[in-house]
Amino acid sequence: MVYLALATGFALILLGLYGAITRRNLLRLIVGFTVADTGTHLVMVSVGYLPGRTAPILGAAVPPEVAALRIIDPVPQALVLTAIVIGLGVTALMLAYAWRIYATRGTLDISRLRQLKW
Amino acid sequence: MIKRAIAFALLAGLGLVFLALWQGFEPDPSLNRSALYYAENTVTDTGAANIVAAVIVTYRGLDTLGEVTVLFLTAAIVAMVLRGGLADSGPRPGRWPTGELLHTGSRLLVPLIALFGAYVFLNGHLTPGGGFQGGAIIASAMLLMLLTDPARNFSHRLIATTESVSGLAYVAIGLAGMALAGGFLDNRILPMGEFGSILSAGAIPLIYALIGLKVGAEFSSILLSLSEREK
Amino acid sequence: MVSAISIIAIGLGAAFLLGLMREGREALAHALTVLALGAMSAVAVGWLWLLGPGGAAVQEITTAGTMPPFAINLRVGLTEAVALVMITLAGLASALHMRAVLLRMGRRAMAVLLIAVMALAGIVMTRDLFNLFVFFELAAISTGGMVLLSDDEDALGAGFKYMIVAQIVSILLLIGIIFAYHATGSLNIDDMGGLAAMGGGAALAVFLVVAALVLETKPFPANGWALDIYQAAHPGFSAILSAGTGTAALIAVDKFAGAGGAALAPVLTGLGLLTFVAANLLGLAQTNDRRLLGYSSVAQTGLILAVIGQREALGESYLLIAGGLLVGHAIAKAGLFWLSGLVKGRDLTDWATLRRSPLLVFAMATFLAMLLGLPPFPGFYAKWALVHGLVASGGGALVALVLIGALIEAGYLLRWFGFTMKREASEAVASTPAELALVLAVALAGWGAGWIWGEVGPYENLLRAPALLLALAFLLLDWLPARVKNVAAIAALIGGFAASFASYDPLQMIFAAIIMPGGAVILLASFYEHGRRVGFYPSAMLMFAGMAMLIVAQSSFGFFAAWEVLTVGSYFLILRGKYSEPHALSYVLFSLGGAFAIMAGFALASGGMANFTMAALAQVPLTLAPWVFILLALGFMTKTAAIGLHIWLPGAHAEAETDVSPMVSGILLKAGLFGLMVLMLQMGSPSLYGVKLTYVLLWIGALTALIGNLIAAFQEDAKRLLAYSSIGQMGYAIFGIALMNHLGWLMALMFVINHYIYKSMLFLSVGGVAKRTGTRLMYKMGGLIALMPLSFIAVLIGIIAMSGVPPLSGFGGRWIFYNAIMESDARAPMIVIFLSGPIAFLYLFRLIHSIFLGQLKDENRRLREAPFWIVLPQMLYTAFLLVFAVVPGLALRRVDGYLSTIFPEHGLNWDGLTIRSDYGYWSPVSVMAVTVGIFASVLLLLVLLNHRAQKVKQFNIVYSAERPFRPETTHFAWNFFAPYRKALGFLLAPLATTFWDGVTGSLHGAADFLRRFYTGDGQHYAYHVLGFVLVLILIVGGGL
Amino acid sequence: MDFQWIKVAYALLTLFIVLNYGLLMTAVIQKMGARAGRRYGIRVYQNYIDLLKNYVLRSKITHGYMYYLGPVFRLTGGIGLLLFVPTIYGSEMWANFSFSGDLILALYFVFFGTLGMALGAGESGHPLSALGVSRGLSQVTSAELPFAIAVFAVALQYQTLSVTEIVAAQQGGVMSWTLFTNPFAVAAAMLGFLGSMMRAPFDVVLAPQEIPIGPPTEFHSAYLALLQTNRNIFPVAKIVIYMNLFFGGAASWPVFGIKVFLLYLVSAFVGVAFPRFRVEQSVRFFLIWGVPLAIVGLYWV
Repeated sequence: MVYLALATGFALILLGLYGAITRRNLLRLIVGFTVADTGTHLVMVSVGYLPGRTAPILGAAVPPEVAALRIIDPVPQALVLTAIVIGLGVTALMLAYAWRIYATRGTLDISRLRQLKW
Repeated sequence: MIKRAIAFALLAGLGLVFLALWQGFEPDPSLNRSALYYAENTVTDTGAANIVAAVIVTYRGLDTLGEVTVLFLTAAIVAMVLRGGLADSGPRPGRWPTGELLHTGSRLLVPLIALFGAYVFLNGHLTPGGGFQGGAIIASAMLLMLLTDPARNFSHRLIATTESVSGLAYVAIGLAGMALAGGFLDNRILPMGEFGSILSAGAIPLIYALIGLKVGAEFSSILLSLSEREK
Repeated sequence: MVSAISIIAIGLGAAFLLGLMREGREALAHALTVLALGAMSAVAVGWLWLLGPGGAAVQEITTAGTMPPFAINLRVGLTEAVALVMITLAGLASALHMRAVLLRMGRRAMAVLLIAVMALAGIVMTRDLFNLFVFFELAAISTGGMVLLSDDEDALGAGFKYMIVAQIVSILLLIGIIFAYHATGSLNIDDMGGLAAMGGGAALAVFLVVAALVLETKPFPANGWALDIYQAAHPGFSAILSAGTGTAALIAVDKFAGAGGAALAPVLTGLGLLTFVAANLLGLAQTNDRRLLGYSSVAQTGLILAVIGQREALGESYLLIAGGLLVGHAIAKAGLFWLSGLVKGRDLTDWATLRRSPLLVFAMATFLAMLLGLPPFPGFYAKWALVHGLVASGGGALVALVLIGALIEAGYLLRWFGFTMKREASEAVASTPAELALVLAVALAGWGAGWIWGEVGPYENLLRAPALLLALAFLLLDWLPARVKNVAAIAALIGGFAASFASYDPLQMIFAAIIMPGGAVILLASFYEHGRRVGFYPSAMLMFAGMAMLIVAQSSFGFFAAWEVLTVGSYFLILRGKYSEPHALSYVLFSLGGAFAIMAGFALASGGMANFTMAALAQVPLTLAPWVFILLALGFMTKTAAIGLHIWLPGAHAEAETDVSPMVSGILLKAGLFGLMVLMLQMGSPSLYGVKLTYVLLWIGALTALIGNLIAAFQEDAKRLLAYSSIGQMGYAIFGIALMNHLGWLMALMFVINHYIYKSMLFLSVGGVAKRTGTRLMYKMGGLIALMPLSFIAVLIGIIAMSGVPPLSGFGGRWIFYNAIMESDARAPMIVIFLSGPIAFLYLFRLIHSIFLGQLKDENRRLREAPFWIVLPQMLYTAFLLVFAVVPGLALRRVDGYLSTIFPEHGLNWDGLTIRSDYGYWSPVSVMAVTVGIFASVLLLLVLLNHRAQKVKQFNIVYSAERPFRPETTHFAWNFFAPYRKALGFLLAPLATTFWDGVTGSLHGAADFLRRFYTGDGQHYAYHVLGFVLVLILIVGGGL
Repeated sequence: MDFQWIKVAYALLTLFIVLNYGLLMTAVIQKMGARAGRRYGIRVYQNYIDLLKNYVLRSKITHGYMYYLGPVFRLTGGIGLLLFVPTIYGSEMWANFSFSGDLILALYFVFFGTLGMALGAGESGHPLSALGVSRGLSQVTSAELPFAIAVFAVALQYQTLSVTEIVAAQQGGVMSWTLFTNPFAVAAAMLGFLGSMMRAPFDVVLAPQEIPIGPPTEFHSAYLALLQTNRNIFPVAKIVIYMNLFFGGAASWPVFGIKVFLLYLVSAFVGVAFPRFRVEQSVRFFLIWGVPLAIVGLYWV
């Protein structure tokens, strides 16, 4: 189960990156990165998963005294939350860039953004 | 073609790295020391029932502050980017008016959604959810309104003020932690309250509320900026 | 002191506060931004003060009231404090610099700037790996925002490419972080030590984190995006990117380096050096100023990365080195980026517009000197310590790479400086006083940093050296008229000599005499210049200060520092010539190359010790001695322009200003001789593979003399002729020293004095003539004897003295020379030096004939004698030569006595008026008396016979029964020694020039070819990054 | 060493002897050359007539100071060279002013006259003078090479730079002359000697047979007289050096007369037998033949 999730995550990263580095259209490229980001998040969550345990929320189901034996690792979950938000921010920024590039250059083809080189 | 082949080769290489990671991975049999610490001490340290919330808001509060800042930053930059392009955007063709169903539905739903969002971030320290989730839900209300009436004018000022005031308050709470409790973003500046109740866990609900407002405002701001491009 | 975390709080608070502001209150918003950055800087500076001079303990800052690793913690030690100061100050200064654009873009842009600075500060302080990621992302996103401030449309593309790369890096980083957490159960960097050794994915995790962090330092070749950003972004932001982001990334690598274990060190070193050399190489081909600065930034960051890799090897000097390089780089690069904001055009040659403002030139020179690690800036101490440290740990090859990279960097940076000083300048820079003040403040900060590094390092603080301070004082006097400054300069030289007169030993005395009083005499000629002559006096005094420091230097560090000082001063001086741009460049590159050889030599000799006295050169172990000797001798011989290393000299000396040529020829060349003498004094003559190295020097000296003289004979340009003659003369001097006997040294020392006198004199005369005729081509002159008799007399006396014809003092040198070689067994080089002897007559005669004799040209008929102030020193020299001819005992006897303490045997005996050696004798007074007696008698006879002779007109000559009327066709001057050229022209093949042209040509070719790698396509950059990671993993594979 | 004024008188006497000897010898040798060419040749006293004639001629012309001083330099060079070298071995009286310096002084004093003459000729402004100087300097400097190296070989051989001591070392029979102890050095030096004598085949500098060319082109009357005087002293002075260095010196005036005559005859003989070299040819000649010989001589020691 964990392994499957992990593998899926890695696969998503590779898939997303493949899109991101082969597609010329900026929007598709951004979608590629989004997929890769998702894969990354999946990997992170999987790493924190302990088989047979429950979410790290205390209460009636998991009294604080037995928490150590019942819950999964809360840290990756916290990290993933942060990572998701950051990924969102970057995606928004890239989209804004894409829009602006389209507005000024009239193209969404990344290979036509080669004015700066060498 | 060559390009694809190169991309393929590179990703295959990266895949090998991932394969090695995958093969070497073994789930922990028990909690590692950090997780163990959180499992055992969250309640006494912070009084929060949702350990993830405690980790996010308190233990890794600096991350979260940064995270909020990321959204703030993105909102600011997106506004900058899109505003900079005003001159280029010519008149756009008019739109079809939105349907009656959507109109009426949104009148009903928007307050509910907003209320739900507030619930989610106010209970973040007790149940799954929190400021980000709540904020996102609030922003979805915003989205709904935008869909209903793209031409509608929203008060940028209000959004910006909400965004900034909550951000400032967040920083102020962080500094208060230094002055009154154990360090920056220490939640124990407020009474711990009774475990499991809504007014517990020190400053966590307050911070989550601020985050919720801020995130909601920031998402709204981004959506607004994007949609105004469409006008 | 408030906690350092308030830097983050202030930044964020201010950014949020900006959100509250109304549109249209941009000025207020900017004030708030500046205020916040000021407060952040104040906190950073405060902590630096507490941790540095205050000696406070490292500050651990916990958050959330919980101990690490369970909550995020921050740390501020000395390193962090330095980085924080640089980041916050760079932010503050950029906010001021970018005022106009920030006002235009509004409060959001200011918020982005604040967050960028805050994020960089966070990267520096945090000890939590994931928190590091968050701050990196903040920095990346704000970079994406700041790029938009640029007016350059291409900035959009650059920003997008940057984000592509940033995405990939962040994915790698996240995967690495989560697996590192999985392995250690902690996110705290302090818990990661030795992580690589743990099983599971730990090694790979470490690798991914390291790869991501290293990618943030923009390593070659995965750095195309960075270069595009540098080129396109607003220079104010590029300053932050270079000074701040680079610093933060390096600190991050430094923090995490412990996790990688020992295997990581060589990888970092290798990557760093690869980046350093490659980026510098590619920099050679750049013409866009900001892209050039980008390449340079990348290179410098690479160097520091390499230093981080060598942390263990460098031991306690690590901080001094890394910090020195980092601070020097940050200040200089930020300053240059801000300067580039003042320059309109983007081509390097457009910087000529700076020239109108001496203050800006001063700033630029300061920045370039800091980048190149010249004294007295931090990079100088750092480079010295680095080379010593590397040598001590057996990293000789690394030293070679560092020095080669540095030399290439010097190549393009100083070429750029040459453009600035010499190219066509359009209108002056339109800079507001605030912008000017900012750039100047940064430059002064550079000097301040130099002072600090001098104080904290284990070496002497150069900014405490009186000679250097005196020279720098002339910077402050530069607003005065040239003549006032000239008086001050002469007074300073004479005063300096008088002050230290008593402490010199005779060897030092000879050099001191030609440096200080000798320099003062040449400076007399400078009185002819009117106006302010901005820049001349600081440069000249810098050179003199370097020379004065050189001869009294006790430690290898002091010696090297003095060497660099005199190189820098003379470079600026030579660059002043009208057409000297390429020549000054080749001069300074050869000099720096030589200096690097010297530095490497000293490092090798000292075995890495920080304080190494010159006298300790004598104790260098036998296995090392020859190599030390070779390196040092090579360095010194670049200055004396020995064969093969000589190609810089003719241009540099010929194109220099009239009063500069004698300084650089008469005085500066002696620095190399002094070095060689000190070297042999201490080390004697080591052998390598059974060959005595001084024997090699004999050959070098002899060949230099031959080629120098021969080429001089074929010059049409009078000053080039003198310049080649200097090469030949230095060959003689090297030969003399390399003989390693009493008389050889005596000859060399006499040469030091004689060459100073007659070369200064000849350069002044020729310079005066060139000034009047407006050309240096001799065949365009002719017949000037009647118009410029004093100059003629000076040249006449000069060439008689120089050719060694009795009865003038030059003969003394020859006489000692022959006696000296009588003792030597080395006959083959002796033959070569014999061959070169008579050739001197050829060029000397040509000099006087083509200029002063023969037919006067029509356009020259109205010329006057050279200006009084140029003639005056010539007359002083003439008088001195005549006196010295009769009583060479003036200096000779004392020196002879001194040399007896070094070479007790085969000295001279002083027998009344006659000087005796083991082989022969010489009585200067008798020679003079007899010659004068005969001459007077014969003259009397002629006057008796011919006393009514009248001067006839110009063309009254026997000319195949015709009266020629065209002086151009009648003046036999061009290609004067045609038969000689026919017979020996094959020796003139410019092998050395061809060789060095080939070296520079292939470097440029390689640069131009290799840089096409950066295609400008964002996806290609992504390939580079992925490829970089994979190759790295292949390399590290075994190690981790 | 105290200076005695009587030395001036001895010097003048030496000068007188050498001048007359030179005048006669050159005439004799010229006559011999003419006879060899089946011509009658000049009268033996012809040189006296020429010299006197030129001394008596008055000129009102000068091209400038250096022009005026040129011949003075030239003659001073010749006389000085003669007087700085001991003429007769073993005689304090005929050692003249050799206490002023050793062999090196003599070697370098040669250039005193050359330089002055070249300067004087240069100021005359005549292109052919300058041309001659160019040729002359090119040729003399390359002819000087084998000579200088050979001289140095000799100095090394005898471990002294003092002419007197070099001669002293060659006493005791013909076989102890340098000619036999170091034949290569002597051969090289003799090649240099030919070059510096400005006689055929190395006489393109002056090219006396054609239109006036060479440094003396513009010199006439008294100027020329000084040059002519020098032309009779300078070669003898030079031969004296050769004689002292390579041929055992001369212990008395008769020996002096014979040795100088024979040495001079060598150059004359070569001149008759060989065609004229262009300058670049002679430069190459000295480098290809003279220098290697000299080097062998140097290593011979």
